[in-house]
Amino acid sequence: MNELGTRDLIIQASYLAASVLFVLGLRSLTRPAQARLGMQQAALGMLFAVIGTLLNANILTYQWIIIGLVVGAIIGYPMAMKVQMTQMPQFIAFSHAFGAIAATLVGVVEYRVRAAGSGAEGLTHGLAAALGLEVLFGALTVTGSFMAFGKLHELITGRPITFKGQNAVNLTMMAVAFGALGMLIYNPANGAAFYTVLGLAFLLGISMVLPIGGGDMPVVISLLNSYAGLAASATGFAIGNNVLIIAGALEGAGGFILSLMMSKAMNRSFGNIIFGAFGAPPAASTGAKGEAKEPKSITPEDAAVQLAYAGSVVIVPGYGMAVAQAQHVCRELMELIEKKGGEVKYAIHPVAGRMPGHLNVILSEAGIDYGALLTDVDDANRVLATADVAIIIGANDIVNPDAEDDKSSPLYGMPIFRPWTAKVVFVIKRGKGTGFSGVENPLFTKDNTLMLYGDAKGV
Amino acid sequence: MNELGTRDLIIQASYLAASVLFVLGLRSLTRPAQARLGMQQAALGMLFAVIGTLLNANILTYQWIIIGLVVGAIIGYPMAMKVQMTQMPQFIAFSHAFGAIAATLVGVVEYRVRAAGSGAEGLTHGLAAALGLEVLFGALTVTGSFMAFGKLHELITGRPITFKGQNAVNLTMMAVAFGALGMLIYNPANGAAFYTVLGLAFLLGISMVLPIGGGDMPVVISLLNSYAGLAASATGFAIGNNVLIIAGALEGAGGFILSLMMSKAMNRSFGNIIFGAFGAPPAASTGAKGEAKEPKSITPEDAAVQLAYAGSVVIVPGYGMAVAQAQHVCRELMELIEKKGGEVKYAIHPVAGRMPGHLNVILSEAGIDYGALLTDVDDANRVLATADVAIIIGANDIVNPDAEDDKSSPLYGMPIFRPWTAKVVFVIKRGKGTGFSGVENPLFTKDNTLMLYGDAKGV
Amino acid sequence: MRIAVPRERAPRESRVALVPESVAKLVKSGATVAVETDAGLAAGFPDAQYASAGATIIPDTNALLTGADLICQVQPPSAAQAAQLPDGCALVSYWQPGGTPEALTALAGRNVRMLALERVPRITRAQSMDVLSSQATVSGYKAVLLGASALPKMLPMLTTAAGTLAPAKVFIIGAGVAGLQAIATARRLGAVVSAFDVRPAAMEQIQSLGATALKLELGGGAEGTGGYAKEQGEAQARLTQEGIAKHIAGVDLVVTTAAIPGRRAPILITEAAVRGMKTGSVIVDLAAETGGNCEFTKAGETVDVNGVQVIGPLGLPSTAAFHASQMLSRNILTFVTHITKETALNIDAADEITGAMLVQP
Amino acid sequence: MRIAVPRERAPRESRVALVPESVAKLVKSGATVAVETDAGLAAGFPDAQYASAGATIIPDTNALLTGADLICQVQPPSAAQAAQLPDGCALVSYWQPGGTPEALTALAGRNVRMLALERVPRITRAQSMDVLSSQATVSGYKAVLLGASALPKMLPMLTTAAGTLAPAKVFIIGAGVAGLQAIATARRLGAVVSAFDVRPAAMEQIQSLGATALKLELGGGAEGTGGYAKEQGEAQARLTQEGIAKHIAGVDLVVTTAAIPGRRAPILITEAAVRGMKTGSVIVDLAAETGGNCEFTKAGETVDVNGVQVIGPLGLPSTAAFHASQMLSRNILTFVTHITKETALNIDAADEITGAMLVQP
Amino acid sequence: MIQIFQLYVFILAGFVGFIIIQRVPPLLHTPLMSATNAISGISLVGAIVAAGGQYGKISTILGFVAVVCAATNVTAGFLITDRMLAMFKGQAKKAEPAKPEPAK
Amino acid sequence: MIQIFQLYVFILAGFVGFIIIQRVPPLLHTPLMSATNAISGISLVGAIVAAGGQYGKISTILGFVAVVCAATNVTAGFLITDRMLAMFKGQAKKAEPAKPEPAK
Ligand SMILES: NC(=O)c1ccc[n+]([C@@H]2O[C@H](COP(=O)([O-])OP(=O)(O)OC[C@H]3O[C@@H](n4cnc5c(N)ncnc54)[C@H](OP(=O)(O)O)[C@@H]3O)[C@@H](O)[C@H]2O)c1
Ligand SMILES: NC(=O)c1ccc[n+]([C@@H]2O[C@H](COP(=O)([O-])OP(=O)(O)OC[C@H]3O[C@@H](n4cnc5c(N)ncnc54)[C@H](OP(=O)(O)O)[C@@H]3O)[C@@H](O)[C@H]2O)c1
Ligand SMILES: NC(=O)c1ccc[n+]([C@@H]2O[C@H](COP(=O)([O-])OP(=O)(O)OC[C@H]3O[C@@H](n4cnc5c(N)ncnc54)[C@H](O)[C@@H]3O)[C@@H](O)[C@H]2O)c1
Ligand SMILES: NC(=O)c1ccc[n+]([C@@H]2O[C@H](COP(=O)([O-])OP(=O)(O)OC[C@H]3O[C@@H](n4cnc5c(N)ncnc54)[C@H](O)[C@@H]3O)[C@@H](O)[C@H]2O)c1
Repeated sequence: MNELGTRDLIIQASYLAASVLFVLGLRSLTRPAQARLGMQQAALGMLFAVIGTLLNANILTYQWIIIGLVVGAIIGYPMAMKVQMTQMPQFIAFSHAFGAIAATLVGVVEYRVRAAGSGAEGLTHGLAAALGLEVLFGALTVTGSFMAFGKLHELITGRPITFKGQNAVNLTMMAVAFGALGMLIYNPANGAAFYTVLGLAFLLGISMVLPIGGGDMPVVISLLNSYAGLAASATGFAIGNNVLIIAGALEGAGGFILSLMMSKAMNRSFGNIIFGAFGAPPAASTGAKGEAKEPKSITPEDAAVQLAYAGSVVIVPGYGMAVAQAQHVCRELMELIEKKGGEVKYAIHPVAGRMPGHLNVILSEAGIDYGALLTDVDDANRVLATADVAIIIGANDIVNPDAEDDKSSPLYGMPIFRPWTAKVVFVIKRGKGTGFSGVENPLFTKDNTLMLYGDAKGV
Repeated sequence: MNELGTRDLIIQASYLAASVLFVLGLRSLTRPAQARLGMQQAALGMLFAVIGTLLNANILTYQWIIIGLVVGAIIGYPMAMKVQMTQMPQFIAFSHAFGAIAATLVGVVEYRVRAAGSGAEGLTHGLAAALGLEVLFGALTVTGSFMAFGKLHELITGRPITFKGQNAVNLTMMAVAFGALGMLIYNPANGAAFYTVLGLAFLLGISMVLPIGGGDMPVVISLLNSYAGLAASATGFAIGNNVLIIAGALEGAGGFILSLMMSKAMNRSFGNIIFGAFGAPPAASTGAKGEAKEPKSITPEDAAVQLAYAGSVVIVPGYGMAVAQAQHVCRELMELIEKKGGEVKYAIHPVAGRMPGHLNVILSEAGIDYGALLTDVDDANRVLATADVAIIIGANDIVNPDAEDDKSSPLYGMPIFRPWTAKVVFVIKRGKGTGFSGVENPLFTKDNTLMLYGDAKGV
Repeated sequence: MRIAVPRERAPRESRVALVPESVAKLVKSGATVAVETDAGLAAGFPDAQYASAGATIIPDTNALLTGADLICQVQPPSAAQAAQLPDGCALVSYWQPGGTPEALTALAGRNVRMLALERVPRITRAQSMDVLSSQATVSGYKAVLLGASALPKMLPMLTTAAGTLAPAKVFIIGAGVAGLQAIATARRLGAVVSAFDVRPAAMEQIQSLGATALKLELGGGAEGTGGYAKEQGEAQARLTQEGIAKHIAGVDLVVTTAAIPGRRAPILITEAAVRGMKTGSVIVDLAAETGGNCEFTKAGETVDVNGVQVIGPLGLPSTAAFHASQMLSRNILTFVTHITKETALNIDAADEITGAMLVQP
Repeated sequence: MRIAVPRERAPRESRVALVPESVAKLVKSGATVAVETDAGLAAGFPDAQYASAGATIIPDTNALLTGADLICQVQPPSAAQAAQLPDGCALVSYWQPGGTPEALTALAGRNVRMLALERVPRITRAQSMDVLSSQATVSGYKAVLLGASALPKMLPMLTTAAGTLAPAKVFIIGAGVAGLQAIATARRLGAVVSAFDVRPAAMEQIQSLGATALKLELGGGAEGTGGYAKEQGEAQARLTQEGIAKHIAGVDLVVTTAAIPGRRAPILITEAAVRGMKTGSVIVDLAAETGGNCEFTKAGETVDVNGVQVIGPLGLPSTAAFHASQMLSRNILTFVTHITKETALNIDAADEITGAMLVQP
Repeated sequence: MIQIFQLYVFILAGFVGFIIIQRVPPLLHTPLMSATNAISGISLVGAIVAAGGQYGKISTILGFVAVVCAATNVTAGFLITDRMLAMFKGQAKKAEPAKPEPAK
Repeated sequence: MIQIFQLYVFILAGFVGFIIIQRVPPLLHTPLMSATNAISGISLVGAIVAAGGQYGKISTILGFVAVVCAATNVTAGFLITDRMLAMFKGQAKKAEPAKPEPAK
């Protein structure tokens, strides 16, 4: 057993601690309640990793390192604190580009050093492969991230930019890049091959993101995350650092699966987003701000998670709920929410449904207590104003703001519920159909309204 | 980069493949539909591992190995194929003891070889630690597994065997064992310490399992699994074999968490099972056959999973369902089963509940279709005879076989449902209360009946 | 064995002792069944159905009874009918209410064994012969319909463009078979239902139907044998009355079903209690037959007390004669099967069930 | 502004035009309200409640009407009453059924503007004044209770020791407001409900209450304006009748509510159809007032056709006078508010709602 | 260095085991128990090395016994697991575990 | 040998990432994106080595830039993540995700 020096032991221990903290931190994200603490642990892990590295015997001068760290912190801090919540995605992309620059630069430095033979070891085939992959993924991420940032921040148009033969060009570039990589591995000393990989990777990053619409950017960012992870892992292989390998692998796998999950949540195929971004731009999606005033839609899963954390919920059932005979499902929903400590009320509008008392009948069929009903429009509106979530199930006319706002509407003058005063509004209906009165409902395009299309049974 | 020989490469590749296959195999167990295929992959992984090992350059003679493999297979095959499903747990324990013997013996051989200096390397402190831990966990598992087998197979009484000062004795033995381990690490050549560890571990295995009741054996087996895994990992450290480390770690962590989950599922605290097994024996549990004719209980989760795979389900509701007002929950259950393609019928007994038509009222409140009701006792019994699962919810007298079998029973002569003709019967009730007539129900102790205690709302 | 089913002659009685379905079963088991013309008509079973079930339809009562071993009917025999019966036959019907000592003497004179349906013991085995339960089911259901029809309110809550209608409050006294069915029916109609019974076990039963159980502090249980209630002590009774009076001041519809076997029904709603109720409230007293649970109850009549209607219905099961007959007939069929042995009558006074039902002079 | 509420004098009318709650609101808004003695009694609103709501109770009709700007009542005025009204006042009440040309002349003679409640246009804004909807709600509910009471069966399915009772089959014709409420009520009681309407939109509405919609192949929709049905063609009508006849042969209770505004109700159940029904079945014809949907219907009577009862109820809302009045009063209150401007009457014939309601001679 | 890497491998593999096993549904707990038991037959690898190493008679005998035991464990373990899982086979078509929020 | 071990570490860590991320609820996808971004700042480790190694001027400059960039990434990444997660804080008390089969 080759015993290690104390210093090495400390370094390795802090690397190990960092790795474990990273894993735990990511794991904490599976439970919203512990996520924040977990990520603070991950940050601590980062600190361990940095300290461990600083102890590295190979480091001869700390001056530039310290200055670099301070400068980085000074740039990063205001960037993180000032950005608005709605701009999060683009700033993640932005910050990400920085990380990728670092990875790429490290690759370049390492290659230079090793090629010059001044490092501890010379350039083996394996090392060349690692470094080549590092700059490939790193550089691709740099330009890709900047592009994503530009699209989201509307520096570049959010619409997909496509031209004829785009795919052919991309494929050729990719082929050439991989060819150069192959040459590099075959002959590690082949500097031209190395820089070809680097340059092409920069171009690839741009050309890959160009044809993808602004709405799909979160998927792209995730994918770039994954690439950055692979770059980090490659660095780890190159400099023999486990923390890099582990963090990189976590990110690589995680980013990839996350982008798959996100595209699934947007009801789009992953391949479609990445490769098939020709033709019409996607209608609307999480991060998109492009199209004006289309109703925002949401998936049942997302809604379910948001409901799980809602304290007070008001359900506004309408004729559609009766048609779907969704009263029992609705009761289940109520029980789920109540189990989590939330409170559920039903706001029954005087003319909901198609006969007087229609919804009373329907809800009493589901055994819902009279006590949970709000039958007075004013009462209901008071409760709605303080509710976390309002769920409109198959109702339309009775929540149409035009009844208050638009004198020319046939609904004008009817007392209505004001669900939009709740923090979030979910509207569950089959499609874009109108209600009994046949008029459009501006509620559906309000900012805090999320549409959940489907039969009313579907939550 | 120190390039490896082709043979080594093959060995390492097969080890890597084995590791990945193990992980994938275990992962497949999270999805019942793929579990079998996954475990066949894991078996393939084992094959890879063995082949990889056989290629090992250090192996000089294959004769004994081949014979050993053949003999092992000959012993193992009939053992696995003949054992009845109900005896699974004890045979897992039994087979497990064999694995542990192997691990222990390997530890002993390795120690002997290294101590004699005839191996590739001498005995370092680390190696001593690894080998010490290996035999500690290995030997503990050997005797522990045999004890568990004995208890389950009723060679030893299933009841906890306790004596005064048991804890003190155990703790002392443990302390001595660890002391010896410490000495061994301090002085790797200390053969006496090594064998002390070995011997005490054997004793500890016995004394640990003695005070635990037959019903809790599955938890113990899982825990022993975990120990065996640690032993394997230790072996891996000792002989520098990754597959051993990975498989061992998987098992070690998995077995531990599984034993925690199982004790949670049995509504007992883990600590309670392992340390506090004094006083009354546990009432009943999955694998236990100890206590004669105690009803078998089951957790809602287990029941839920079994239901998820049932094709035809008959629910027999009784007065208890009305008391618990569980009709809506019951409807949800029905919908869940139907979504999976199962079929649900309700068997309404003429005198179920406390008034004529009581259950009709209750079920119609939940909006259950008249078409799903079986109101004729004979019809219902025909359907029950071919059903996969019968769920008795808060009913008692109407499913009491005494009404048919026992002339002296006050129920004798009443037509009853025969749920026990279904493949499995779940009985949901709050406890061991009797029904209206106040008589005991022998149904509850039938072999295919599983009790699910709790308020009827609890599935 | 020859079984005769006469047409019921009592006023307000529309049921029939055996429906065609049961007749068919008896015929299949080897009995001969004779049915008087139009015996089932009032209950919705025309003669044609009996004929196709295998019964002989006989217009003449005398011809019907001649040679009968067993006579099944609903109402107890009058002295006159009793005297007409064939010697040594057996008669299955209700005995109370309505059976007179004269009729009993007449029966004895003809050597007729009288088996009283209402005396089926309340043991598990005899549940399928229990006419009290089966008919009380109908009564409980109909009582609520009667009350709901008489009430100037609707039972369910309705939110309409013309305001929200509060659900009606319904209170059921006595949670026996009829009371529980009344609870269920009122609940179905959307009313807010509460109920009261002296038996502690009834509490849970009331809740098992989704109603709230009214709890009065009285002290001491009241469950007798066989599920019947026993009479309350003086003080307890007063406390009960007061508790009920307080509760029904806010109630719209009261259905009372409290009975103690073999005695006058307990007075649970006093004059003062009725006067304390809102105008327009309704009381349906199912105990009218045995004196009523309300001081104002007049059997067969509706009394208006300051705008509160007190309804004392009689013969409710006959108002749903079809289903009532169907269940009654099933009960009688099971009992007849119980007292037949290889197609012959076999009345065993030592049998737990038969013995309890024999009416001894 | 002075509002007068006379006591209703028509037979079978127990409703009142304004209930104390509405009176209180009117008083609060600045009006003076005079209520005739015992005007609300039949509906369950004693004078004391009106008094505490701020109304003056006036025993004398003349005194009541003197100086009234607005008179609110339920039934249309007789010619005699019309002649009694103060000059230039306005009257809010039903006009049809019951309004006569003589009365109209008399009203014109006194310069009284007659506002007919049943003419509220069926537009979204006027929903809270729509008395047809609010009263039809009561009728639909009561019709089922009436039918269920008359039926010799119980509506729900019951599994009992005395056999399983099959649930009754109920069929509703016309799925308007009353029809839908009837569907809901029958469903609540546990019946198996089917329904039919000529309007295609009604299909979905029927299903939205958990009932099955009867589909007849007729061709062509039948929705008129304002949600009312238009009359069917000859051939269509025959096909409908035949389809219904076939369906009701297996039905226990039929409730018909089909109406076409301003015309005699369509005959949907022919003589043959009734004769094809089972003994003991019941038909409740809510269209009795306008001639009935069944050939046998006699308004206000129950006809027995071979054991099938055909009930032609009149004035059903009055049988739930409390809730019916409450909704009616809300409708009237909203309308009164609509035609008042700063405490003064402001009847604007050009207004979409008011204009439609004015009865011109 | 090797030991460090071994430690990493051990910890990461432990993590994997931990996370995976946590998600196994209770229905499969018994098969899982059996499966981990089967995998614990991996000591066969050690046993083979011991038996084939020719480190002397005793070692070889012990190694041989170890091989027999471990092989028994592997064979029996995998076969039992397979038998258990075969019981789910017929039902496997219906696939996919329960989802909390049905979307019909 | 080292490379083999690195490969093991890489594969196992990938597994861990895969399994963990799969279970992150959609609600936390955006924070997760941010979190992986923050962790990708791990290239800081490489950057430090490069910057501190004194492999020549150009290398040092490139290394310095790399340190700045990576430090920016780390700082911004973790802070943004933290800010996002802080929004869930108020609700955190109600904790625990949905269970399919309630047992009340
Ligand atoms: N209460 C009464 O007495 C009465 C009587 C007559 C008329 N009305 C009128 O009816 C209206 C009532 O308002 P409301 O809000 O209850 O209903 P509504 O305005 O008619 O809206 C119903 C909505 O439900 C959706 N829907 C239909 N079937 C569905 C299903 N199976 N699953 C999910 N969504 C479904 C429809 O949109 P999609 O097609 O996009 O799914 C539609 O927009 C008012 O205009 C009122 O004036 C009331
Ligand atoms: N239908 C009628 O007309 C009528 C009338 C009167 C009497 N009866 C008699 O009533 C009996 C009916 O049989 P049955 O099988 O329906 O009922 P039962 O035999 O009375 O059994 C009910 C069972 O439900 C359990 N239970 C009670 N509350 C519960 C809750 N909240 N959650 C879960 N379980 C609960 C009780 O066991 P735990 O305490 O262990 O939970 C009890 O064993 C027959 O004996 C019949 O003769 C019927
Ligand atoms: N075991 C069996 O087979 C069987 C068969 C039928 C009925 N039963 C049971 O017998 C019980 C009574 O049946 P029933 O309906 O024929 O009884 P019943 O008609 O004699 O009495 C009706 C109810 O009135 C109640 N009551 C009596 N005095 C009262 C008072 N002062 N205040 C309030 N309530 C009072 C009784 O407790 C009873 O619940 C029921 O619980 C029923 O379930 C059992
Ligand atoms: N928009 C609004 O504000 C508003 C207000 C009230 C009612 N409505 C709607 O108006 C519609 C009718 O209301 P109503 O109940 O007062 O109508 P109604 O009383 O005039 O008629 C009752 C029903 O009978 C049906 N009918 C007519 N002829 C028929 C035939 N030959 N066969 C079968 N059915 C026939 C009609 O379609 C209608 O559904 C309802 O759908 C109601 O929802 C709308």
